[in-house]
Amino acid sequence: MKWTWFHKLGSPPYVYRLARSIGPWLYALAALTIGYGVVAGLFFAPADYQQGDAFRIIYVHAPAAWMSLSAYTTMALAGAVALIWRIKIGHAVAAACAPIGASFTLAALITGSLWGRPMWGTFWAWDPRLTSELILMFLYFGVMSLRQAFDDPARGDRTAAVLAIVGVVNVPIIHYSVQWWNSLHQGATVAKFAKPSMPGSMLWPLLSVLLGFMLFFGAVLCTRLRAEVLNRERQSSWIKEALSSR
Amino acid sequence: MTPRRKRLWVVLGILGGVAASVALAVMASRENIMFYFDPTQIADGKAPQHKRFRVGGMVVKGSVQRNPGDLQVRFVLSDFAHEVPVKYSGVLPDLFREGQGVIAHGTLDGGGTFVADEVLAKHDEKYMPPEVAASLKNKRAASTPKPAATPGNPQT
Amino acid sequence: MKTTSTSLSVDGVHVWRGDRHVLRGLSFSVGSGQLLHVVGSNGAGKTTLLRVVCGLIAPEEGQVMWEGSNIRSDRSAYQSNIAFAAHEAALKADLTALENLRFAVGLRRTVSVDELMASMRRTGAEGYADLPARALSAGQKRRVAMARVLACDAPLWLLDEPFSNLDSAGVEVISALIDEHVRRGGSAVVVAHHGLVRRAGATQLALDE
Amino acid sequence: MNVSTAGAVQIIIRRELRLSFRRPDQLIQPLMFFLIVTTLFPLALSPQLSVLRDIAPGVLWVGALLSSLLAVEGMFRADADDGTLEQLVLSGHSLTVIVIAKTCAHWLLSGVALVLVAPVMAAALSVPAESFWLIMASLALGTLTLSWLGAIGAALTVGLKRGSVMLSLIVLPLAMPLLIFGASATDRAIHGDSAAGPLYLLGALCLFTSTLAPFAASAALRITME
Repeated sequence: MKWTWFHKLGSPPYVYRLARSIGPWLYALAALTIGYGVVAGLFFAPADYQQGDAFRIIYVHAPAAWMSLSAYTTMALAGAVALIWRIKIGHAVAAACAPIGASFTLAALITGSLWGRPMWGTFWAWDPRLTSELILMFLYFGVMSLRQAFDDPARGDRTAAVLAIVGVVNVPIIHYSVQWWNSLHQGATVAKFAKPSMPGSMLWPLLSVLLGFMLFFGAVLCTRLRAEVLNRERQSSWIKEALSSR
Repeated sequence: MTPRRKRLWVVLGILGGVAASVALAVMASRENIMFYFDPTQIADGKAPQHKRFRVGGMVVKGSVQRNPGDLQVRFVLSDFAHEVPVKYSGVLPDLFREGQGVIAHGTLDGGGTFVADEVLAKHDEKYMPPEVAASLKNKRAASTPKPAATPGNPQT
Repeated sequence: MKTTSTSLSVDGVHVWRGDRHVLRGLSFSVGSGQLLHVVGSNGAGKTTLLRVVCGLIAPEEGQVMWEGSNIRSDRSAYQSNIAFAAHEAALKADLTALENLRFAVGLRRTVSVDELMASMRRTGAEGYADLPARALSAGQKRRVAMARVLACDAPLWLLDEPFSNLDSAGVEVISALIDEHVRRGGSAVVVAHHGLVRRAGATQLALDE
Repeated sequence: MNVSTAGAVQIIIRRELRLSFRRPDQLIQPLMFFLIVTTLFPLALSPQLSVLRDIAPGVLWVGALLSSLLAVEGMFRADADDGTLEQLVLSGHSLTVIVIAKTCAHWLLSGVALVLVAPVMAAALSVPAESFWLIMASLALGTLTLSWLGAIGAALTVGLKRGSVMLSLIVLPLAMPLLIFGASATDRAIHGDSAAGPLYLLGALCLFTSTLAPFAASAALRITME
């Protein structure tokens, strides 16, 4: 009995309706939190004692980098669930995650190099953190193109899931690269078990943007997932009802 | 062999393989894999001669000398134990200032001066408003001076 | 040959290929000494069915049981009980017919060259045992493939169009071999779009689109 | 009566070796490719010996990476095309064991050959002869790792008509850490520094992939064979 939620989440019509109903809320909440975080971060947070106003790019860079990793992990987990329990909706989730995660990765790389130029003195350094993040981007591209490469979409889904799972080894490497090697990149400001090395006036906007990016990820995921489900289930009868009931 | 025992052996094999590779990686971490040296290692003669490597440390207060008219700059890097003089010609990053952690790429010349062809500023993961930094500094000056994070070990 | 009452049962199997619902709730069983003749038009899912029974395709719904247990529980152990001849002869072009059999059968059981030659003799393939497979005609390859099935000494035969490319003498030889396998207590699932298997004890399964 | 796992591995390796000796061109082509690619760099960059010695690590490793990518493409494809892969899968042995045997055979053929040829190219790049053993050791670890990564890629792309581009798209990002540490080990060997650190890391990568890649590759193969 307690597994009903699990089975429900495996049913495309249920997921489609769920995504349709929570999507707008997620967009609204994301707009609120990102809006607060960006305004507070860019205008009200104090400037850094060392970097001055340039540090404010952290309000985009750090959340984007966090999301690039969590989107990848979500994608690999969804793929693993789909492979192990043969729940097809997992593949739809993974397929919906990939382009969002790749965009976050791209955003993290671009904002990072914009930050690196004035502060470090270079747009790009072949540094462990930067290189592993670049590999993450290549992995996203690999997963996306492998999914497209097969004539049989089911096969593309499942091979992409295997590749995504293989690529997960890169996630801890990115995360710990600044500790394992002498990296140009600074360590984590906000860690799980340590006091953040940032005062509240700077920290709250950052956390707000991070929450906002998560919500935004969820919101875009809902939209993309609906499109994926519609495409995948185009032969089923419930589609017509779902589309006409709007 | 029953399927269950087979599975047990497979799991043990995976654990063993992963553990052995982690052990190897830990052994590797004891070696210098990044060609990164701090001033102490250079003072001990561990750094290679006539070969590019990276050196990291703090720019010593009052050591920066600029040549008026060109981009020549000399400064001294310190890891609070030893110091190494650095010569560089080029544009320095905004964050380059005395007391700041930097990483320089270059070679050691015969006289013990590090000739850098690239100087990158490193900042740590701490952010604070200037006033807080100033008051912290005063407090620190009152107690024993303790260095902020050096580029060598960002997580301290 | 094992003498246990071997039994294959297929239970409510559904398979989709892309948008196509190929196998729609198929059920049947094949016992020891039984032959199932699968017929159907092109695209009816005959080959898919054989690959499901082999364990190459996992059905979306339903299950394939061998001697009372699901084949997914120990797939390799189940697969050592089957001899499968796909539509292609599965011969390496650069190896001789005999070498092909030695590697393919050698993976399943320890087998002597004499035994392999004996099974080639029975399918009428002994004349080209030492020719590279690239030099063989389609019918000759078919005979070598059947010699492999024979030499595997497996209780369950799964044959996909075993009579294609064969001359009438070849058809007789292969049908006789299938008959004998079934008579000695083996089971066989044979896909053949001609009604060539008309022996007693053969059940027919018609797949339609 | 039944064939043991070790026996099956032995049979598959013997099969691969015999097939490759019947068709030596498939063995030689990647080697020729390696020789030609490494020749390109001195022509394009500079024939000055000190420059060559500095670029040698990168040239040798990029060459090794690309040529083993070329060699790995047919690893499962040839068998899938003529139907023998199905027979291997149905032989009653675990697919993981089959993948392990095929990858080992592949490395024995392509990797070992590349390791043996590498000193020739290293000498042509004016690398001192004292460093040959270390370079060969690092390339041996590296090519085995590449064979495992390649096995995953080959298994994922076996059903594709134009699989080679896809294969490089999959394998090259995974192989980047290998390139970094391999080139670093070779560089240290050439300059007479201690190469222990990168060699340990190459060993770690090799062990890690040898442990986990067989499972990934067999899972991939099961999917693409459906």
